[in-house]
Amino acid sequence: MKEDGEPHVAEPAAAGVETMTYREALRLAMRQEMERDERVFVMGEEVGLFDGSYKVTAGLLDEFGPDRVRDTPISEEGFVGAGVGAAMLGERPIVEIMTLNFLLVAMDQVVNHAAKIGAMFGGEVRCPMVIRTPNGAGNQLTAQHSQSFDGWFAGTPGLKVVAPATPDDAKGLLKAAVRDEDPVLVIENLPIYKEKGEVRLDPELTTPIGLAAVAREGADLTVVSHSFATVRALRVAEKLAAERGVSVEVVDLRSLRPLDVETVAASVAKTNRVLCVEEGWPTYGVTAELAARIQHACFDDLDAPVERLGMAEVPLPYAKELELAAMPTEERIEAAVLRTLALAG
Amino acid sequence: MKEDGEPHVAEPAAAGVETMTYREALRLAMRQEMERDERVFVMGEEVGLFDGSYKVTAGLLDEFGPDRVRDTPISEEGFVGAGVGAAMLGERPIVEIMTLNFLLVAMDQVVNHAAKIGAMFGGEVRCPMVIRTPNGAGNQLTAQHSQSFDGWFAGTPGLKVVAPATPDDAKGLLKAAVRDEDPVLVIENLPIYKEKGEVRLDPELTTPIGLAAVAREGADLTVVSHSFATVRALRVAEKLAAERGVSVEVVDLRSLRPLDVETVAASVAKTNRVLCVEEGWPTYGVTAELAARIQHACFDDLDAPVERLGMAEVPLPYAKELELAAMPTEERIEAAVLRTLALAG
Amino acid sequence: MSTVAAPVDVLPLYRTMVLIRRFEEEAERQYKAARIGGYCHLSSGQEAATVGTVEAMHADDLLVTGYRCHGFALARGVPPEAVMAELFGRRDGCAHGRGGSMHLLDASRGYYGGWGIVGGQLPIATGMALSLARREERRAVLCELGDGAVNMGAWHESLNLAAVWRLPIVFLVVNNEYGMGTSVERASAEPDLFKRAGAYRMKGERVDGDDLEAVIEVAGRLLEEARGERRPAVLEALTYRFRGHSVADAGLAYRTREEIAEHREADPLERTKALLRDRGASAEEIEAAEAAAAEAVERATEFALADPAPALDRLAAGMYAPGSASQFERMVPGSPIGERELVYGGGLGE
Amino acid sequence: MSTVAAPVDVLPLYRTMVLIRRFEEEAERQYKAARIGGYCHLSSGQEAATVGTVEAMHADDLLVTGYRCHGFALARGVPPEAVMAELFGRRDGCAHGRGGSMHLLDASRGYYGGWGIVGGQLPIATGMALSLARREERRAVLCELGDGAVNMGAWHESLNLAAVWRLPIVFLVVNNEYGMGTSVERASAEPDLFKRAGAYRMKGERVDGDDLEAVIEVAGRLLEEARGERRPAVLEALTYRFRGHSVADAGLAYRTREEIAEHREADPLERTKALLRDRGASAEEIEAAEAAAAEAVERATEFALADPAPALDRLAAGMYAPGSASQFERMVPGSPIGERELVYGGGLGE
Ligand SMILES: Cc1ncc(C[n+]2csc(CCOP(=O)(O)OP(=O)(O)O)c2C)c(N)n1
Ligand SMILES: Cc1ncc(C[n+]2csc(CCOP(=O)(O)OP(=O)(O)O)c2C)c(N)n1
Ligand SMILES: [Mg+2]
Ligand SMILES: [Mg+2]
Repeated sequence: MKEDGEPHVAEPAAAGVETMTYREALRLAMRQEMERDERVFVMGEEVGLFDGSYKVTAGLLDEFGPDRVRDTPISEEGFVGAGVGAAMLGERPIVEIMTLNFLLVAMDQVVNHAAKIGAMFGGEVRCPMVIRTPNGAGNQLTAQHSQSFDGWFAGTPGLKVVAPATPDDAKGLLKAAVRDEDPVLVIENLPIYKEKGEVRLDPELTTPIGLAAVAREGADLTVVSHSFATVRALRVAEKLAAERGVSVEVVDLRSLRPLDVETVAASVAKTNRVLCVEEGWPTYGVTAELAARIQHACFDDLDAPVERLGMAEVPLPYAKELELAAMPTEERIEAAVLRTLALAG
Repeated sequence: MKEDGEPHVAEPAAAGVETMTYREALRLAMRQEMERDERVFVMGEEVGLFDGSYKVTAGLLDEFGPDRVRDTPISEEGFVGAGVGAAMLGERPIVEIMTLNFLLVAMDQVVNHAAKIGAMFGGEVRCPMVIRTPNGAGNQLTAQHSQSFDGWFAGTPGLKVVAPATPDDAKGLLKAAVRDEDPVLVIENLPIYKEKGEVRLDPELTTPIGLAAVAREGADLTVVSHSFATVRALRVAEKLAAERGVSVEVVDLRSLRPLDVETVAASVAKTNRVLCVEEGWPTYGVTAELAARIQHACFDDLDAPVERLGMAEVPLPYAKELELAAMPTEERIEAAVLRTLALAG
Repeated sequence: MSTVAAPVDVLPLYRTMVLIRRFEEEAERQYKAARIGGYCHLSSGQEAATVGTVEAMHADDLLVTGYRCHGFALARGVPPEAVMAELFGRRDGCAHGRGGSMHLLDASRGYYGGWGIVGGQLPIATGMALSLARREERRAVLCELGDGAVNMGAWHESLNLAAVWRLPIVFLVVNNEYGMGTSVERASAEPDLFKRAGAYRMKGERVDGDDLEAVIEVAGRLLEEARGERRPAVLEALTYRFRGHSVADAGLAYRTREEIAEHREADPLERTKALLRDRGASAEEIEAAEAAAAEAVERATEFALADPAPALDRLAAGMYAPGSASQFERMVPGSPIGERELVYGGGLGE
Repeated sequence: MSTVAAPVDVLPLYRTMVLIRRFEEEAERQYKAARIGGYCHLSSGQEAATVGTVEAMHADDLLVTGYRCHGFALARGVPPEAVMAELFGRRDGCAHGRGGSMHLLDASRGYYGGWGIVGGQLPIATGMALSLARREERRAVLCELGDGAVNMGAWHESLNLAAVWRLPIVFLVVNNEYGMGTSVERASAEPDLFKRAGAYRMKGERVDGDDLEAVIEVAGRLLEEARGERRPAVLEALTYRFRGHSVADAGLAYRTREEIAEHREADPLERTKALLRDRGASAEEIEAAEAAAAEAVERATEFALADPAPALDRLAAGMYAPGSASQFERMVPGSPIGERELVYGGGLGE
């Protein structure tokens, strides 16, 4: 069903298909791109000797050596900027930030430098770099380590932002990001790393940037989400179909900038009801832009207001019970779906 | 008419009223608060000997001395964090950041520290600090110096964010921010500093945080805006009233977190048409949240989709003609108002 | 607490060191039993540096640390019950279950956390020193950080501010040889970290962090210079982390078992015990101290087990100061699903 | 360009120094005539440091600077026409009118900007040096910054990375005594800025930035060590900014007229002219050089005046790489008013 949303994607090639985790799919994408292109190198804290703090880069140091899998001091502003400079000279750096929370110390290099280069210098130079980092919460990592600032970057002209939900798109979008001539932020997610799925191995397959996917077809209501929220939404959709015969369509955004409003609007035009879900805080978040776009593009199609669900708007507390209460869990998504349907009469 | 939106505000007191610039009103607020409270001090680049790079703090060094009007090295992360630490011990620092663009290098201290303190430490300590900084564009300052990230901070639980549009509110909200027990970001604006208006001098008058104002009453359409966009909107409203008999109501948000959705919704329920305007990029911006709230709160009241207007989504170019084309000028706001009305009928 | 001059009474300090070791062994057990979650960073091997520097503080000095802070909290006198309850995420934890292992604090003892962003605590501690200076108080701030944190921009900006403004603060660099899996040599172009103080005309000293008395002496001297002469300083304490970076890290990918064994040979607990013997402490006294520490840990666990979880209807408590609820009243319409119940009804501004 | 060994031919360098002085005098006139907008930072008084360091670069070395960059662009050989047109915001400016005074560049001459965030260019220049090192090329990066920028965290992180990775880069600190209105002494705890290199075991040297030959000698030596031995370094050039911080600043609130007059006495242009005379240059030769510079500025202004403004229908040009337009096609529905015309129809991805 995934194919529905992505006409431009080539068919699975001879290379075949393999089931692997999201983490392994990212690693496969990096290995393939590094083999394909000398200019590609990975840089970040603990990506080498330590095998990556979340093990995404495990084994790459042995395979490609310390020049292409470069451990850095704890200096995000410094090495993100170093990625920008290397990219301006034509390299293809993949900079890993341990978690999105730490990108705050490098915000100036991303927003005020990487994003500005193309336009500010009149198109004379480009910045083809990739920044990979996980967002998300759920392991009691507390207020400073449980955030998702996805919308801040998606709201920055000059950047491209993708946030894959499946292992196949993790591979496809990371590869597309590496091959893109512009700075691309690849937002991963902590709990999603262990998720498994079929991955098309063909080293030439990429997932196009700017194209959403209808991850599940449905008739009664559309859930729009990205990254781990899509994984949750699909589970809820299955459960509601089985237990209540409710038919939920799930649109997986995959890219946040460019944002594929067309696919979202087409789905809402069909279901007339929509719930937007994100892992982060919804107010002034990704779902705010979704609601703004949907109410405009689907003004005459909506049977009910666009609803939003995300992390409760508090710095995430440590206590397990409190954290769980604040997260957009499957239970809360299910309740929100039913409420959105009820609202519709 | 301004009073309409703000029942809680005390009546102008004996102290009387004086016409002054927005810049002078901010200075008056700081002087009054520093006289009132020993714990209040101002800190930032060039706030003292240089009289402030935009002259907001002019004269305060002579009046209060170098300990309370403290020049800093160029180290935003350092002195914003220093403000956080001082506030945790009960001081009332007012930290000036030369322009909002430079807050990016201190993002981690604002978002991951100041905003977290109350909740993360279980309410055992607080962070009563103020950060003052202008956003905005329009003087050919180019891509790195012409930004408005208002929504990023307004989307951060733990922070409060205000953005006054008039000299009286500049005084009233800055004073409210200084007296507030939580971290408050006061977003000013470069072109607005020279705007003049009547200011109620009473040192005890403050503008409540979280309360919008109906800056102009109207019947045909509501424009929702904040900061300099409100100044532009009011001019357009007068022009349209005079030239075309179009009656535009202008809701000045004044606070972005808390966001006074009630006042906005009440206006839209009356006019049934709304245009949201901001100085920054609208996609994933402040107007996205406004549209999301309005389509929900006023689902049955809207005769047309919520419209948005802001800075064209490009890193702002230097050339005067290009910059002008990209800004939400009065011409563009006027056209957007007419378009929103047309759409409705 | 002792001033620099006074002779060190080692026995109670030894008891605190043992308390920290036993407390963290228990914390690891409870983590494996899933009663503690999140990141949990142990400081086994670093007890002398921890206890010695805190011992050198005055009662009214201020303490700010990173996330490897169990030992600092205990050394500063935070009740083991409150610390263990915090690790368990319970109501009576020192942060009421909202901070966890990385965000311990106790304002009543001048301990202002417990911070999780590497280097993030430095500007904040500097601002606290600025406040002390503005009030012309004869107090100092002790700000702990790791060897890996010295490469963050926040280190540079904070030290320059502290020096150019002459603030009463001592930056304690706990050099345990690694930042996660990265050795000091791989991370710092100047691996003699204390020498970096020179870039700010600041005094920098290095001490054997496993030598309790030496730590107390130099920390006491630097803190006194900070209090009396507003002379900020850097103190580098050389020590070693016996365990992995956190309980999730075996700690073997980047160092050899031999290296770890070698350091365990010189366990600061053993060194301090030997010191006690030289000072004529009896086996009974030493055993009594060890038993007291063990009992304190037991009591702490019992307390944490019995302590209730934070009230679920108070999710938003603490986020904003009392009185803020009324500011947020008008924000409710059209809000995302759940905000009404969880945030606006969750103790916001109370 | 000359290597370190070769004797310096001062006349063309003098001409370039005069060109910079006259060019910026003209820029100020045009600013007052409202043909130039935004921030406009002049470097009068700093010409020897500018021309000398650029002279020491090889043709294939790379240059990165802050926003006070007119002189560096001209010294690197960017045509005055392209620089003046950029200041005017015209189509044929070196950044096609999109960058302005602060964001000059010319990739064909290895000049990669022209950056406006204090310290922001340092990590980027460091990354360029990393790229040169990865490709094992015998080239170096010269990264200019001001005395005020040395207190930014980016300085610290960049120098540490350059040193720990042994990158071919020279950080040129143009110490003109002030960062806006703040003197070096008020901003830096170690006012001998070159000494800060020591915190990274990096070589740091200081030179009289108004002594053209001395600047060329030391810059040449440090750049050669960077190229040949991958030895990064800090070079502090002592000079003085005659004018205010920008044309909007009178530059008198924080310094005395006497101080300025004193420095004008030692104008590097006069010093270099004297040097020329000692070297036997004739009055005619010197006048010819000055006349050539003046003519070049005239031609630049004429060119800029005649150059058209950038096409209004190309607002989004350059923001994204060619081919990106198709990625954004599906983003159009429901977009804010004006996006269709200005952005999606404004050359996006072309
Ligand atoms: C800005 C930032 N980057 C990365 C991290 C992830 N991180 C947590 S601890 C750590 C290592 C710190 O090492 P060190 O300073 O030596 O302290 P130690 O853990 O040895 O006590 C890292 C990289 C973080 N918390 N903050
Ligand atoms: C991060 C940041 N903070 C503040 C500013 C505003 N600002 C522009 S130039 C300047 C002074 C820089 O002084 P210095 O580094 O000595 O360079 P100079 O102007 O003397 O050439 C400041 C504070 C900025 N551009 N970026
Ligand atoms: Mg360490
Ligand atoms: Mg300077």
